[in-house]
This record gives sequence, C-alpha cells and structure tokens, in this order.
Amino acid sequence: MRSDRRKILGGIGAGALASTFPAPWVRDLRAQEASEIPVAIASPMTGVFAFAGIEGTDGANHFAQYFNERGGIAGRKLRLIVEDTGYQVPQAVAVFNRLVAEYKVPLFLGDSTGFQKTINEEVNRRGLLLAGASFASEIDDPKKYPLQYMPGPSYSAQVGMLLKHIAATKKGARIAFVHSDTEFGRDPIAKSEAYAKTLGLEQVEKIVTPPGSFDVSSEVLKLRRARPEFTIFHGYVMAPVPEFMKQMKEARVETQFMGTFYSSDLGILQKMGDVADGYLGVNAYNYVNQEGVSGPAMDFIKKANGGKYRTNSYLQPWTNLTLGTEAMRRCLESGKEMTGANLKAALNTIKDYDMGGVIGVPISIPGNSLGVGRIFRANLKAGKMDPVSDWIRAEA
Amino acid sequence: MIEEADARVDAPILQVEAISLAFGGLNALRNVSLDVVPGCITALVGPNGAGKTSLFNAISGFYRPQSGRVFFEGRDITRLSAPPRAKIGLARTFQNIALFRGLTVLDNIKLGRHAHLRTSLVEALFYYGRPQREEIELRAEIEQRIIDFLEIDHIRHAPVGALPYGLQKRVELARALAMKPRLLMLDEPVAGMNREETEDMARFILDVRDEWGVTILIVEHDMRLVMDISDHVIVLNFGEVIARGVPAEVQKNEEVAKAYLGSGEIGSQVRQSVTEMAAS
Amino acid sequence: MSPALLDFVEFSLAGLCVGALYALTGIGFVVVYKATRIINFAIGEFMMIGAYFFFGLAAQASLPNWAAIILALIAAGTVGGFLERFIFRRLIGESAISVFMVTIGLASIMVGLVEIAWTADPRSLPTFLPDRPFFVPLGSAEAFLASKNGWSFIIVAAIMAAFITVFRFWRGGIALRATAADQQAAYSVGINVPGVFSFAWILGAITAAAAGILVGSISGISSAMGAIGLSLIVVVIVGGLDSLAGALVGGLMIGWLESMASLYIGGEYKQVATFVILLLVLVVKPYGLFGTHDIERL
Amino acid sequence: MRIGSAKQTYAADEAIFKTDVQRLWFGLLALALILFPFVSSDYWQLLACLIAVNVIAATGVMILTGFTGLVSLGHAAFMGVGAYTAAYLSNHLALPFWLSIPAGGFAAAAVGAVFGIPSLRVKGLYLALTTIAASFILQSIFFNWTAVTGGARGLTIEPASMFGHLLVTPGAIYWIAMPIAALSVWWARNLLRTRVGRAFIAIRDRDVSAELLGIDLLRYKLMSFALASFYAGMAGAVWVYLFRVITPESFRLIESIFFVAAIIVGGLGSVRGAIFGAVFMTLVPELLKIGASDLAPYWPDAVKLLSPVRTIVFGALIVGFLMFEPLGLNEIWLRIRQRFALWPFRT
Repeated sequence: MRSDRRKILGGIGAGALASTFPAPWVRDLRAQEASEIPVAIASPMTGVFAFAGIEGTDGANHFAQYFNERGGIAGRKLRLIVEDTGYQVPQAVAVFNRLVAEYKVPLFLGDSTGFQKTINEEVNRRGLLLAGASFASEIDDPKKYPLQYMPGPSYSAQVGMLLKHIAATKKGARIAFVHSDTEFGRDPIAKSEAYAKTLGLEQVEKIVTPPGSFDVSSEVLKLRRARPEFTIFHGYVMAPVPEFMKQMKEARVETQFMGTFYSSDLGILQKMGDVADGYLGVNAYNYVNQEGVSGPAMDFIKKANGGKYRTNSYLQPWTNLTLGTEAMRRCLESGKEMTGANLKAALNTIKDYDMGGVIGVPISIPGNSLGVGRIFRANLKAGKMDPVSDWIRAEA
Repeated sequence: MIEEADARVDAPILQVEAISLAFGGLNALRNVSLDVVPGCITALVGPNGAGKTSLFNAISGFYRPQSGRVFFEGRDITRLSAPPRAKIGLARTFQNIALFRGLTVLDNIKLGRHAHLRTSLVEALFYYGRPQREEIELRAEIEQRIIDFLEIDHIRHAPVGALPYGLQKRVELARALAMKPRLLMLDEPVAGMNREETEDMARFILDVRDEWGVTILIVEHDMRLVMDISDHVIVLNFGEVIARGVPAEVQKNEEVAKAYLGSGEIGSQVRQSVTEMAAS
Repeated sequence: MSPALLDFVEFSLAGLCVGALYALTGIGFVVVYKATRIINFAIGEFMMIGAYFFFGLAAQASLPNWAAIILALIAAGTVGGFLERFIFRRLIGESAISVFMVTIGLASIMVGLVEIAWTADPRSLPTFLPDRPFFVPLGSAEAFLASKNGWSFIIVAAIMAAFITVFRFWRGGIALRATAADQQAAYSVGINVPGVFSFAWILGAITAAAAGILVGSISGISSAMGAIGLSLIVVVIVGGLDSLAGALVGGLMIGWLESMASLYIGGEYKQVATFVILLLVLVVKPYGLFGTHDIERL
Repeated sequence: MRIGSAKQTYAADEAIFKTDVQRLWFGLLALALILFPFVSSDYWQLLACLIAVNVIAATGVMILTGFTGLVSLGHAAFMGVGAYTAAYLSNHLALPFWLSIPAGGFAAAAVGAVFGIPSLRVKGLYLALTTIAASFILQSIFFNWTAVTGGARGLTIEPASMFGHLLVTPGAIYWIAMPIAALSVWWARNLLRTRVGRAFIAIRDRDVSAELLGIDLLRYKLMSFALASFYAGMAGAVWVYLFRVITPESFRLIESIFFVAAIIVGGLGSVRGAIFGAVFMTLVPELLKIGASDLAPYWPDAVKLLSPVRTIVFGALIVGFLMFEPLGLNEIWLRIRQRFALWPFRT
C-alpha cells in the first residue's frame, strides 16, 4: 500500500521533472527566428494581483494579434512570452533573467513597482526598454530610470488631476485622503498634500489603512467627524473602498468619492454595488464600452472581445505595447539597432500620436510618462463611465 | 571493601537533609533525610508511588524541593540547577529509558561527557584543533573504557531506537559512566529484563563500584537483586523513610512488610516472570 | 456627554464589534486545536471557501440568501469532515509540526482550487444584512454604529450562545471537552474519539466559514483573503490556543485595542499596537491569557 | 560501487567522508559547482544563486528545527534583519560585502537570540506561534522604521565590488553565494561531530533528560536560535546583493513557511535534507512555470490557466511528502544509494 503510493508519488514527481527539465536546454538551441520580435511579459497570474495579471495578459495577446494582422514592423511579427510572477519580486527577477537571456528581448513588461525598481540597474546594464503596471511617481524620473516608461500619468499626477477638478468645482473645498499603508498607497501622498495646499484646498483628514485589514469602522467614525466634501481613495483595488462608501452613506456623510486608476475601473465599481454610483475616477484610457469612442485599435478591441467589457488592466499592456512597438518602428526606420537607449530616444520622439481610440487625445511622451488622463463619473444604472472633464495634461 | 566504607562513614558523599516536595497539595516527599556512604551501593526501595523517583529527581536537580537541603561531597547543592550537578559528578539513568533516539549508541555515550568537554560553538563549526583533538580523545576513551567494559562494541554505530530493551538499558549505563560520575544513580536498572540480562547488569553494577570506585544509589523493585548487591537499603513509603539499614535488617522489618502488603505490590518473583514475558 | 467621551464610546463599540469577528475566527481555530491538538493554519482558507460557497450559491446559482448561507456552511463543514477523515486521521501520531505543515499545504491547494473555480478576481458578496445603522443612545448624544458591525456582533453573539449550549449540555460537546482534557481517558470511557475529531473539524470549518461570510460581506472576497486568517492567529496566541474563552476575550480585546490605536495614534499604528500587546503577553504569559500548559514529567 | 572499509584510526572513523569513493564523488560535485557558471545562462546562474541563498537559510532552519527541535516560522524575518543590516552598513559605512555579509549574520543572530527567549518557556507548536509573532513584529519594524529601512519603499544597495569590479550579474554573485553555502553546509556537518551538535539533538529528542546530562538548556536553545539566525542573516545579506533592492514584502511569513517546508520535504534531521529541500523547492515551481510557458505556443492560455495549478502542486507536494514520504528526499536518496551500494556486483 505504502510502497504503491510511493511509486505513484515518485512517478508524478519524475513525470513533472521529465516534462519540464530538458525544455530550457532544448530551447537554448532553438534558433530565434529573425522574422520575430520577442517581447517578454512578467505578469502576476497568481497571488493578490492575479485578476490584473490575467486581464493584462489578454490585453497583451490581443494587441499582438492586432499588431501582427496589420503587418508588424516591416514584416517582423511581435511574439509575446508571458510568465507568472505571483506578484513577487524574486520570482519576477527570475523571469526577467531567464527570458531576457533566452530571447534577447528589446522590451520587457514588468508587474510591480517593486520589481521595476529592483531591476532598474540590470535594465540599464543590459540595455533594454522596460515598462510595466506601475504608475509610481518615483519611476516618472528619466534621470533615475532612463530606460523605463509608464503607460499613463503617475499616481501623483492622477491625484493632481482629481485635486484640480475639485478646485475647479468648489473653491477651498474640504478634502480627505484615504490610502493604504503600502508602497503603492503611500506613493503620491506627500506630493498630493502639498499640491492640495497650493490649490487652496483644506485637507481635513488623512486615513491610512494597514494592508490586509478588512475593518474600516473606526476610520469611518473619523471621517464622520471630519465631514470632508471630497474623499480621495488611493492604493486600493476594491476592498475596502466599497465598505467605506457604504458606511459613510449610513453615517450620512455627504461626500464625493474619488479614486485613482486601479479603483476607477468600471468592472470593479460595478462589483462594489450601488454605493459606487456617482464615484469619480481618473483613468488614463477610454473605457471599452464608452459611446462614441472609436479608432482602429478600439474597434479591434471591441470586436475581439465580442462586446465583453474589459478592464483598465487590459488596456495597460495594450498601451505599453503600442508605445513600445512604435518606438521599435521608429528606431528600425532610422536604421538604428534596438538597444534600450535607442528605443527610449525613439520613444521620446513620439509626439501627438494617435492611440487609435484607446486614449481620446493625441499623446506625447517627452519623459517617462504619458501625462494625460480624464475624469469619469460612474453611471452604474447605464453601466457606463461618463466623462466629466476633458482630457487633462498632467503638470509635473 | 567494608572496612574502607567504614573508614569514610563520617563523610557521606551525598547528604539529603529533611527535604519535602509537594505537587499541588500532594506530598511526594516528606522530610526525607538520607546519607550515601562513598564506595557503597545504597538501594532505595519502596512500593509504587513511594516517592523514589521524585527523590532521584530532587537529587539530580530536576525538581526543587520546597524545604530541606542537599549536600554533595560536603558542598551545599540545594540551589544548583541540574546541569552543574551533572558536571560535579552526579550521574543517573532513567526509569523509562531516556536515550536520544535520533543518535547512535556512540553519540549517546559521548553525550554523557558533554559537561566535561570544552569545545565552544565557534570552535565546533570549524572542527579544527581542540575540538577535533577532544573528540578523538573522547572516542578513544569511550571505546577502551566503556564500550569494551559493557560489551557493546558490536552496536556502537547502531541507532539507539532499534536496539532491544536490555541493550538500551546498558547503553544508558554507558552514557552515565561517560559522565565521569562520582555518584551513579540508577533508576530501576533491571526493570523489564530477563534473568540473564539482570545477572549481566548486576555484574556491571558491582564492577562499576569495584573497578571504577563509583558510589551507587539504586532504585529497584527486584528485591533479590537489591538484597544481593546492596550494602545499605533505605525504604520509602508515602514519601517518608520508614526503615534503613543493611539488607538483612530491612528484610526483617515489619513495617516494611506491611507497606508492601498494604500497597498490594506483588512479590518480586511474580513480577519477574511477568516482566520476562513482556520483554520477550 | 463630552465629545472626548463620545469618541471613546463610539470607537470602543466599533472595535468590540470587529473584535467579535476576530473571536469567531479564533473559535474556529480553538475548537480544532482543543480536540485534536492540530494547529489549523488553513483557517483563513476555510473562511475563504465558506465565503466562495456562499458567493457561488447566492450570486451565481441565485438561491435565496438564507438558503445559500445554510448550504455554504454545510458544504464547508463537509470539507472539514472530509479532510479530517482522509488526511488528518491518517496523520495521528505524526509530529505536531508535520501535521501543521500539512494544513499549510492544504491552504495552498484550496487557494489554487478556488482560483480555478472562480478565478482570482476580487468579488463582492450579495448583501444579506440590513443597511440601517444603529444609534446607541448615550445621554444627550447618540453613538453611531455601522450596521454591519452591529449585525456581526449580534450574529457572533448568537453563535457563541449556541456554542456554549452545545458544550455545556449536549453529549457531543461534553465528549469533545472530555477528549480535549484527556484523550486516553476519553477512549477508556467509551467516547468515540475519532468521531469527536471529525466533529471538531466540522464545527471548526463551519465556524470559520461563518466568519468568512461575515468578513467577506465587509471586505469582499478574493482568493487571497486567507491572509486575514493568518493575521488573526495573533488572537489565539493572546487568548491561549486551547481556550474558547481565550479566543473570545482575545478577539474582543484586540479589536478594541486596534480601534483605540486608530483613535488616539492613527490607523497605521493599529498593527503595531497589536504586536506590542502580543509581545507583552508572550513575555508574561507565554501560553496565552487563558491557555493551559501541561506540567513536565520525566 | 562502494565497498565497506575498515578504519585504522578513530580520526578516520570520525571523518565526514569515510571512503575514497565518497571523496571522489565529492570532488566531482565541487568541480561541477566550480564549472557551472562557465557553462550556464544568466537565468540558471540566478537560480543557482537563489538555491545557494535558500541552502544557507534552510541549513540554519535545519539546525534549529531539524536538530534542536525548535520550530521557527520567523526565519524569513531574521533573513530580513540580515539583509537590512548589510544594506545599511554598505550604504552608510561603505562596508565591503565580505564584512557586511557576516555583519548581517551577527545582527540577525542577536535578534534571533532575543526572539528565541520564549523557547525556554514554551515548546513545539506554541513556540512556532511565538516565532510567527516575531515575524509579524519584525515585519512591522521593517515597515515603520523608515530612517533605517526606508519604510514601504525599501532600500537600494550599491552592488558588491571586488578588486574594483562591480558584482552585478548573478554569475558574479554566484562566487559569493555558493562558497558561503558550501561553508554553511560544512559548518553544520562539523557541528554535528561535536558536543554542541550532540547537545542540540539531545534537546530535540528529550530536553529534560538532556538537562540532567549537564546540558544547559537556556544556553543551548539560545545558541541554536542565534546560529540559525546567523545563517538566515547571511542568507539575507547575500540575497540583498543579488537583488540590490529590499522591501518589507521580501521577507514575509510565507517565506518562513517555505523554509520549514523545504526541510521537511528534504528530510528532517540531516544536513543533506536541507540541501535537497532547498534545491527541490526552489526548482520545482520554476520548472512547472517553464513547463507551462513551453505549452504556450500550442495552447495560448496555458500560462493563465496553469498558474493556479502550480499553487496546487506546491501544496500537494507538502501534503504528499508528509503523508507518504515523511522522511523526505533524503530517505529516497538513501534508498537509492542502498540499492546501488554494491553495484555493479549486485543490484
């Protein structure tokens, strides 16, 4: 009995090893086809950000389809190599090292701020272009991160857009920040507090929630006392935002809820339920189901998904790849090798570029970020996000 | 032999002075005093629950008595914790064998010498110089003095858990001998052994006293063994000393007989056969 | 009533209500430990599967909430019983740390299965609690208590009452207590000890699932929500692993302390406050406030 | 083929390698480890470095849990102490790596000894829980002591340098990580041949009788904690030179669990088990990942759909080993070796 089980266990183990072990060696021998441009993606398919990683992978795959259908770059097709990181830096670094060594990729998409910071030196040394899912303000600095870029405005630019909107709506309004006590949550806060001051807004409360805590009742009590007119969430995806909104409603605090990119997705807001109606979110992209939005890219997306809604996380790698491939095109067209420095220089030449409907205005990328965003209002009854501002260009 | 013991009778190696020990209202030991004469075999007997093992534990420092004092070679060790007591020569074996099952026989025996070795953690990591010398010397000594003496050379590399009961008891004795004992405390050394093994053990115990010059304090139920080998007998009942003296005297003591009958303790012959069956 | 006092009362109420949820999870943990001496590190994952069962039945299969809750609890209990029967019972006699690691392995398996069945998307649970807040009268003022907090407290109190009844009066509960006190003795008086083990696991799983549904209704659910269970282990360390009263007091105390830390120092210091208490307890009473420990014998 | 040998001296019988054949195999292994970086890609070098780091830490956990019987689930946090210390010393005092790595070890040893104090009063699972508490507490210190740890943002460290060369690639760090791993293993083996190692095992098997044999429990339990944490600290310091960025999230409870899982899978109570466990637990998830991405050309959603399967396999390995192979890989290895002991004369 026992020895049978041993055999089975051993068999499974041996099978697992046998099926995988030779692979890397075999692959090393495989000649890389000159007709392809490999791009590697380290994506969180498990762990806390798995939902974003999975959406993003779909977005990236659809982009590759779109791009290749349209001929690639001078006949060279885009080939994506996607791997899971579990949203863990060491795993992401391992993925990076392997894929970069194996495929000689000109562009790598990462999964987190932590990873993008960790790998920065290595990226500089190896000379390739890196983008990812992070909008960390720190990375929006071409001096420190010369070979990186981000597919939208940095978090502090996003909060800045919200603050500007508030200042335009109501002079000297009372505002409160609610953010998570994580790297992601803390990122824009100091800058935003200062910016709110210069706009003449009155900050009446700042709430910091520990990561992983589900209870918000004592925080709500604080907000109930502070009575902010605008409450800005940052550093969350979903929890605990809905609970904040529900309890604030119960406590009859009349406040306008707002949030940054990750918690401004229509899909997420719909999951939050009715309380999310009227929520103001800043987004770097158009929503896939937004009316009157078209362009070759957006039309493709709508068709490829058969009308299914796709989240912000889907459009993020789409945008990264659009910019990255455009940089490659420009680089190759000017007869240069696709090194990181050349690609970044080519990327910075992108001016007033049409994103094919993904972003409502022509964009430029003078530094590390794509500094445009727009504020939308959740209209859950219609299942839509209604734009309430024009496309805003980020300041600094 | 007897003369030598008599000569030193004024300076007992171990003196227990009126110790009392209680566990949550239950008195395990009440005002127990005893002396152990150097170079002799002193037996501690009494029915089950009389407090023999508790007394052993108090002497070796595992329990702290609530009152009373313990002297070893004239030194008050009442407040000393167990490890230093082991170092000054109080060695013992256990009623339920307490060998380290994850180690070989040899390593178990080596452990006995622990307190006398000097190797520090850092030295141990490099195993160079003193630690190596110390280990090799220890090994040589154990091989020559203990393993040969106790006739366990065939099992020195065996893991201790796999050994038969009688051998385990012998390894435990070997480990206690490795402790450089001045006083060897044996807690039921032949319990559960068959006759042959018991006789072997008795021989070893006598040899330890005679050849090694080690004083022995023994707890044992096997009355025949006790009467055969011990020089002094102390009888405990309900945590109190009820009799003491040379074996012949104690055997005749009525109170002792009553204590055993009252406790319903079966005779040693019956017990012997039962344990033999169990061991086989 | 002075504003400072009102603050204190309101925050205390909020804290105690959250503490009740901590206590509930703690009890799911203690029941298993008490009977079987197994530390169930997968407690958070039991919460998670309970919440997902409820989600599947209520939101996806569109059952009425009450039916979905009952079925979800039954399903979670079945999982608990199944794991006991086919895994933990075979590990009786293995070292405590091995069994502990098995629960960790199971936690990982459960996460993977949930991700396959429901994907890793975060989701909201259907609302099944009224959303009218409580206003507790306090002299001239009123203390605000969010509805979910209040209802969680009431539900947890009801579950606790049920527990006490079971343990005091029902034969199975008494058998469980007897087994906890002395397994050998329980065997010898004819108690079906393996049955008690199964019962403890089922009960533990149901309790955890109930806690999971309540927590999920507050924070939403995701395949990563098991981490909450991990952080709640602090509750049982403080209360004592084998004490139901300890879990209750530990849970309430930590909930209250967190709320106080949030009021007087700031939300980011909630956890620090918890750890300070934890440290104090470990130094002063390493077996927890109410935990027992066996006297060492040779 | 291996043939029983008669030893001439006690010293020979106490040696780690008892036969020439063993020495030969060891020589081949050493040679392979030396040649490895010259024949492998960056990726395999990185994995080798990660394995080395994990071997160092797992050997420490093995000493503490496998030999002394004290369960620690705070080891990743101790690793973090080493990593932060090394990073801080290297950034602020410009300490070279060969000083900051041991310094990281010593800092972790001090912290580990402090958190080992409860081991004097509690045992077994309770101790495991206290070490979880240690892990939480240290984690919160990493997070909040911004002046030293950089808080949530973490720290960046300058690359290690040797003779003016910056050691930035995994291939370069390999020459730091692998020797330290080898040293760690050698230390552990030596330890077991002396009174200290025997005392640890005695404490594991029966701590009360160990005390009556003259082993000072307080001293040895703390010593074991300190030593194991020293290993963890060094592992953390090497880790930080490998990745050059630390955030508090790098050293979570789950990593501590990883180490305990590794020594169980490898086989509790043998140094070899720590090595096997660290190698196996590092490689298996990677290989499964490679397997999934190899399927991608034929099955585009493979990575997406198989990722949860990896989580399941990780858990199933732990459960499977504990249920069916509780003595771990080391036992399997011994069985295989037994079978081939007299090969080719008899199989």
